[in-house]
Amino acid sequence: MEQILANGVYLGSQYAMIALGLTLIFALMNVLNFAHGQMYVIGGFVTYTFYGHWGVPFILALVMSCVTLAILGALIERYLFAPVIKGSAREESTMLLAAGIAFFLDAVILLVFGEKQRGVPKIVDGVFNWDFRLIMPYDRILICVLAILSIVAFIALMQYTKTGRALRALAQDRTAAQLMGVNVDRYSMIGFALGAMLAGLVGGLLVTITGVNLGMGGATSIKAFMMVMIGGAGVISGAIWGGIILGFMEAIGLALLYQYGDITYLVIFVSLMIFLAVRPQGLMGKPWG
Amino acid sequence: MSPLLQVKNVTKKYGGLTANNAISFDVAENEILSVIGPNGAGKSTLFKMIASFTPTTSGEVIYRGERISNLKPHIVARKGVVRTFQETTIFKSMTVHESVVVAQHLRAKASLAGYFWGSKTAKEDVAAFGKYADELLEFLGMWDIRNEQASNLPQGSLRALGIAIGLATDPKVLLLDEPFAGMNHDETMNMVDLVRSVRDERDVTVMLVEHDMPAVMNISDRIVVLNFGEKIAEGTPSEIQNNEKVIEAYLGSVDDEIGM
Amino acid sequence: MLGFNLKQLTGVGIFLFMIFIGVPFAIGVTGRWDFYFTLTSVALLAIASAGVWLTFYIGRINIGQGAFALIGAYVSAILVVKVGWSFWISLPAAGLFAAVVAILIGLPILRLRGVYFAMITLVLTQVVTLTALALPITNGARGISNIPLPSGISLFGIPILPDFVAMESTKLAFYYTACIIMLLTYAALYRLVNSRLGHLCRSMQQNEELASSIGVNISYIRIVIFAISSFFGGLGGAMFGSIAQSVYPSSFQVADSVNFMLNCFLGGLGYVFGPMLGTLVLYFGWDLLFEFGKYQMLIYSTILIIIIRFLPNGLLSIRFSKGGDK
Amino acid sequence: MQRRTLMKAALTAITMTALQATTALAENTVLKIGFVGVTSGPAAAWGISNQRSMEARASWINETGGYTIGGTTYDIEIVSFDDQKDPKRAIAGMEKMAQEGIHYVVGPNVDDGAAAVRPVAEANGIMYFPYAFPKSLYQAPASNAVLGMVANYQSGPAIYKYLMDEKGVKTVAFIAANESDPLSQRDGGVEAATALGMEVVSANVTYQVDTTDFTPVLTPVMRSRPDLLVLSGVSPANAPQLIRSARELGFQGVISTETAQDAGVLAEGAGDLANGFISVGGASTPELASPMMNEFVQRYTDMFGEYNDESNTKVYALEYILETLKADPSAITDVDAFQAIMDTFEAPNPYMNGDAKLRYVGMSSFGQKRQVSVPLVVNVYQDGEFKTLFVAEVD
Repeated sequence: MEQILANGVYLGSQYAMIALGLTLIFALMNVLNFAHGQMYVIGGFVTYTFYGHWGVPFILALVMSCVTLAILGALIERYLFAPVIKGSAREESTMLLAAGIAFFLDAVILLVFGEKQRGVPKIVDGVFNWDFRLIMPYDRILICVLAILSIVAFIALMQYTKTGRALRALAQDRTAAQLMGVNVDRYSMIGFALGAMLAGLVGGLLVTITGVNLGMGGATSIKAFMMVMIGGAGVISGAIWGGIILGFMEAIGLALLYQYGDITYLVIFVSLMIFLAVRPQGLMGKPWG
Repeated sequence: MSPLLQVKNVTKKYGGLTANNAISFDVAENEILSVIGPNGAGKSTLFKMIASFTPTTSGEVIYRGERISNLKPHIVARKGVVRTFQETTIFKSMTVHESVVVAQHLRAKASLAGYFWGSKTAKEDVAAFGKYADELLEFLGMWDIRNEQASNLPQGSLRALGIAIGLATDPKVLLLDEPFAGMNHDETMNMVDLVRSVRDERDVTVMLVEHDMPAVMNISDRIVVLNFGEKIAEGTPSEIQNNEKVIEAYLGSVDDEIGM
Repeated sequence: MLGFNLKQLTGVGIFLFMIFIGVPFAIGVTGRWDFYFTLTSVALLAIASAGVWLTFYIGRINIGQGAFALIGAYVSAILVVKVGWSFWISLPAAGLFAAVVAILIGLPILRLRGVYFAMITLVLTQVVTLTALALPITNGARGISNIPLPSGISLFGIPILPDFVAMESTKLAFYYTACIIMLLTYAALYRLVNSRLGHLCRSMQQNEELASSIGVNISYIRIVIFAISSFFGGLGGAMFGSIAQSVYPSSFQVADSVNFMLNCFLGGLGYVFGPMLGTLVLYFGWDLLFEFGKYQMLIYSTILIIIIRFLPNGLLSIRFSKGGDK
Repeated sequence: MQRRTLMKAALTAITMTALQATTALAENTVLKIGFVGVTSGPAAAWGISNQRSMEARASWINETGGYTIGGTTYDIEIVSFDDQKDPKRAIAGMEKMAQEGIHYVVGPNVDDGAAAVRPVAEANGIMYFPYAFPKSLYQAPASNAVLGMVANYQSGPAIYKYLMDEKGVKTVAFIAANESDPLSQRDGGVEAATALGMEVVSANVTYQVDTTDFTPVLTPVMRSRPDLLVLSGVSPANAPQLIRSARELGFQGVISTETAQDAGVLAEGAGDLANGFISVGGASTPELASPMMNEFVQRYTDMFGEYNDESNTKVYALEYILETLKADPSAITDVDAFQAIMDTFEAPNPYMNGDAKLRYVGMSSFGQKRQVSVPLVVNVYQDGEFKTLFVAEVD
């Protein structure tokens, strides 16, 4: 039981972080960013290159991941999403762009970082073992704490800074924000960069535990979508809840249904579908996102 | 003669909030009845319940002796009670003529498969729809803009388009949601004439929700006044103008209205 | 005639000539026999994409077509291998089964809109893949292989449908079959879009509330459209199973569902023939870039991004600045 | 208008380049060998190690003057097709090979692709060497597929037997990704272990390929306290994480797999925790590698910057094709001749020390010789490299 709880908290915190970036971008621009997972992978590879390969201190490598992704996100928003959103008749068209970017980043990752699974030296050694009732390696605990701190920092940023307030205004009502004097174009770019940066940050954090390979991108995006839908699209607290819920669903599902092996995820997916059918806007979403 | 439509003790609660509390009134055939009240009085919710866009918490709406509340909107529309919306609710990328043709769905005699295969009835339907749309647009004075895309229309024409779409369904009762909002005096007077001619020439009973008091007083046969979800008055325009409760309600809410 | 004008008839004529005579001729001259399969694939994927396009037409983003293609492939394979039906009968059966599944699943999920519907259909694709892995009738992880080629059907001794087993090369036969089914699909789609049902779909796409206030039974039409869409998906999937002579849980997966959707976007959501063109460009384009080796993906995605950057409303928006489907 | 012209120009340029890229290399006649496999996306590692080992070998041959078959010297050209792990694409790839006049193809890498290309390969006279294990691919009436490596139902029993005899292993648990290939391999492994008299204590636990945390997955497996944990069909990406999670959960027993792994990946992903991990490899461990193998590794590293130990098992298919063609030059265009000589073909194995032979096997598994005989080298990981545990033969 303790183990399931701990696994749930650990999975939930990392999932929540992945979902946060995605939901932020969705809230601001109504873009379902298919390339979010690829951004996460790039974050992992950047940290790998700096920390694992060149021996730069971990924290510095993590910062490099954030910076790289923030720049990448800003460029993508400025030169691709913004003009496409302006020019398209139906805003869903951005999905094609997002998918194209996902393919592109996949290709770049393969060419630059190669096809192999990469891992970095452990940042902390040792395993916390409470009488085999609760086993958790110290590096996982550390990453979990860092993830929770990042989430708290992000919420604080959104609540108490000028940028955060502008972003929230933008997410709530684009036109109204414009009327209130928010520079919509600029803050869209900042928001997108921030969302991409979150992906880079969580990629950099998790590379210390799971390693990184180019195949993780697509799968990560899909998981992030599910969390966002559970919580309600475009709602910050929803993303956090979605992450925690999916984390616990996995932890509990795997613990209870292990003897049925193949169907654990089937059960998770089907219950997700039933949940959404009953509550079409997720836990805390506005109807129709 | 029994009334055409009866609202009986209709109540709507959202969680702990009561939007409408035990509202009752009758609508006679061929009258123009307005529902007025300060902001948040529950007018729109009442309309939604009459058109079955939202279920009632308790109470019922009776039309020609049949309960029409808590059904599906398309079923209520089929019975002849049709609701129009405020100006943003239109078919944006259709032309005026196309919108009115589509809106004649209820007049269709052929089945969907019939349309697909192009049966004889379907062809007759299509011809009839086009003809009726022409006639209707002529009647509403919209002939000149029949080929405009709806999203390009000015506000006044959008309102007329909304009514055209509603009329195309051959309604017996037409529920108009703020038909005069945002119009200047001349536009409003044109619209008043239009609504009246709809009633006079097409035998349609009209219910409307409106803020514009002069227009309401001008157009209505009778008026129902809501405040905080309760019905506080009902009567002819002159009765309502002299009703203490109504004056109080409106005076009390003046601050709010300005505050908006 | 049939409400087509001369220009449209000429266009259709040229198109028919191109795919039934022009392409085989060009392949014969250039000797690029491998294009038969690629173009067959394009035709089959275009059928499934047509279904996705149709759900777009009622304002729903459908990332679940892979699920219905997989269902179709399995139904046809099971009917042929385990029950012994002729492939030609299993083909419509596969489509119908997919449609029935769509009705059952559609009832609860079609109430969802926007990204929520997109998401739930994406999850549906995974659910069907996982179900195929877990069920005994689908042979689980081992898939169904060694599916026989379509056998002939004759009525009163007159062959109606050819026997693929007896053929020297099935390439041309599959190509023609796929093209004919594709043409029927798009003819039906065109007809549907331009009939009253299509107009009702458009009214729903633009405003569901208003549509229901004019008496349109929106939930019924949603179900009908979703079923037709999935029927197309089932058809395409079943044909593929027959060409590959095998079906695995991974035969159609999330990537396929996403691609079906991208085909529609690329071609243009406003044009009936958009998904066909989109499929051609996306699928055939990949094959054409084969020579670039490890840069294939990079170039492919770059071109994709450039197209969407400058033609956000799809490829067909070049030619028809408005209303190409009318 | 301007936009359209621009696009047209760009498309023309691309098409032109595409057409030119096929022009030939050198003065020798060119012999094209195909590769159809996955070299992009999540499973890229499988196909890329495959493709690179072929390209490294081909450029080596060409550099040293070409390969002589029946008096003609050929330059070897590897024609690769990325099937994106999609069976539909794999068929297109095989069609492309037929188009290029290629009769010998390595790949596809996965079960569904290998099954899907069979009709095309058989119709066009292509012998193909998949890295997929379903027996139906190699049993009659299937005729054109040759298993390019040791199947898990062959290596599994050998490993389990060794561990029973040497390490006293009695109970075994299996864990597999929830995908066709790993699940099939798990089922094969369970069957083999049961046949050997081992007790299978857990075999139902699976994980999604996108799993990032294996602790919850492994916890119930660990509770069954097996002596041996088999990672069925594990991908090189998941192996280190699984090993790490199992060890961190306190697992003391042996961990093994029947797929090839890369030492570098294990070292980065699991470090010392991977010590003692048993996997199947080619012949690049120092004890076995011939000078030619060492040179191959060197050339591969020079060409692509980094070696991948998975390639050890993947160097053989090309060598088999060329050696068999040498044995009967008419087979270059005639697949029937190839199939005929497969029964008797034998040549020395250049990659391994000792008198190992290249020959076709598979009688006991498939009833016909449709498998290359590569030495079944079972490795154990120790401090960043593989050591040979034992070597066996497949019949």
